[in-house]
Amino acid sequence: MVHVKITEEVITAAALASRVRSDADGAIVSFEGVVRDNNAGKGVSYLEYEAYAEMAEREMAIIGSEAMREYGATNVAIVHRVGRMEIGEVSIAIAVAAPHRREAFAACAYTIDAVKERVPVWKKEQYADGGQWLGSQAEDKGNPALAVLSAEC
Amino acid sequence: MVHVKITEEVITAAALASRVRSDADGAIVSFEGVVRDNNAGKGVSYLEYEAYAEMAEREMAIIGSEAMREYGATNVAIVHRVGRMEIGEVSIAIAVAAPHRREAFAACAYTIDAVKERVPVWKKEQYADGGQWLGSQAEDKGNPALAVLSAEC
Amino acid sequence: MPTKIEPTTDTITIRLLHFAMNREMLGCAEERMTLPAGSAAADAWAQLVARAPKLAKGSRSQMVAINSRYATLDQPLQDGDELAFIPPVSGG
Amino acid sequence: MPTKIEPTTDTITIRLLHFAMNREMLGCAEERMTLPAGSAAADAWAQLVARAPKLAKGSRSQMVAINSRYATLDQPLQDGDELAFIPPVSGG
Repeated sequence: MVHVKITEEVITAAALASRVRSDADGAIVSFEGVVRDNNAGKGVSYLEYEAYAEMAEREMAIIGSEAMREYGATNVAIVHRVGRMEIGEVSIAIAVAAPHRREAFAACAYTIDAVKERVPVWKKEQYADGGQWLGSQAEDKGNPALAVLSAEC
Repeated sequence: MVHVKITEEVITAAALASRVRSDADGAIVSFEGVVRDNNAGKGVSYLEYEAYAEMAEREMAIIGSEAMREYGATNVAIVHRVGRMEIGEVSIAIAVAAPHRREAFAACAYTIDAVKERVPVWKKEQYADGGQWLGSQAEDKGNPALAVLSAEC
Repeated sequence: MPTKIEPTTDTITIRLLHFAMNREMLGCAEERMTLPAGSAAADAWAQLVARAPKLAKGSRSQMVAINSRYATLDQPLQDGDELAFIPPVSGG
Repeated sequence: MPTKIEPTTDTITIRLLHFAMNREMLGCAEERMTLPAGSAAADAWAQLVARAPKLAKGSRSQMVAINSRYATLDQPLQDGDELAFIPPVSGG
């Protein structure tokens, strides 16, 4: 079973743990991504997250299925919060159950890695002196065809 | 900071997550060991855990310090429950906070591995037809000197 | 500005969603766009860049989603499709 | 049965804790044991095995703890020490 959700409500991994466990599971591994007070040393006041909700839920469901099929998880739950979040608030919570701990750790680590790589969610860091979308400084890696196109405009 | 406890009360990782987080942390990874309904296919009715409590707490504190020093965790909490536990109940809960997720995952996995290896806690599986202490079937790996000694008796 | 294309049987109308920095540069989260039949995501992007030249800087790092699924730039669009350009993601 | 040693200045008395299968085989969780001064954990183990021969099977897999710390078999015991033999652990 995969449970996914994009929500504006407060989230916790605790609320997911009971959802994922079955009687054959011996291990539950949870991940919470939390708003930090700095990024590479620069002070952060708060964050704003935005999502393409429908697609994000679809992608998270695919990732959860992969975690089950490829890493042996029994069940996976992934919830991502959107909107404004203060320091210490949880932006993403993941819980994974599996018969044994190695599978649960591997599946949970895979899940957060895959979410960060391809789920359409964006984070804007707010500083004392302004804000910035993260990822906007990412190295080019995308669509060369678009670069050509835009050069024509 | 390391928080450790051996307790007869119900435990959850959720109760530990807020203890370990600091404002510079972006990741909390939690582990819950849960009583399974089988071991290698043999049906388990319930478990009984026993601990050398004082020493177990001391060893867990050492392990937590190692997780901080060697894996970059900010704070670690480890609680182990003792007594009778039913299927689905949590026998051990660990929460680890760190600035980034890779440190948190590595430190949490290290912690449960080390606990299983050297914290003086014992588990007795109860089946429909009796009980058995786990580890009693473990391969010899300990003190050859004792073997010689006992051969003399 | 590109010539406005009137809807006919030779055109398609799609729904475009804009997110994050794209949304801010374009000044809206959602719009309809009419394109010649047979147009692909690349054609829609060209129109957006013409309107908001600052988008061009991010051209090479956009991904494309059609109807909530990752897609390719050259996949022909159908009338009624939901198209979104996905700037580098930063969730988690 | 080993000869009972009367406490004198040439003896030490330790507290012995028994856990899990050891506890079940010995029939108690805790006892005091008096040993000649200079005795080590190995000497206490020999006494326990003499009393409960079934313990012998696990001899090679016991660890030793003195005053809640892992120790070696040959470390001399002091009067008042708390000694525990640690059968293979299975926590978590």
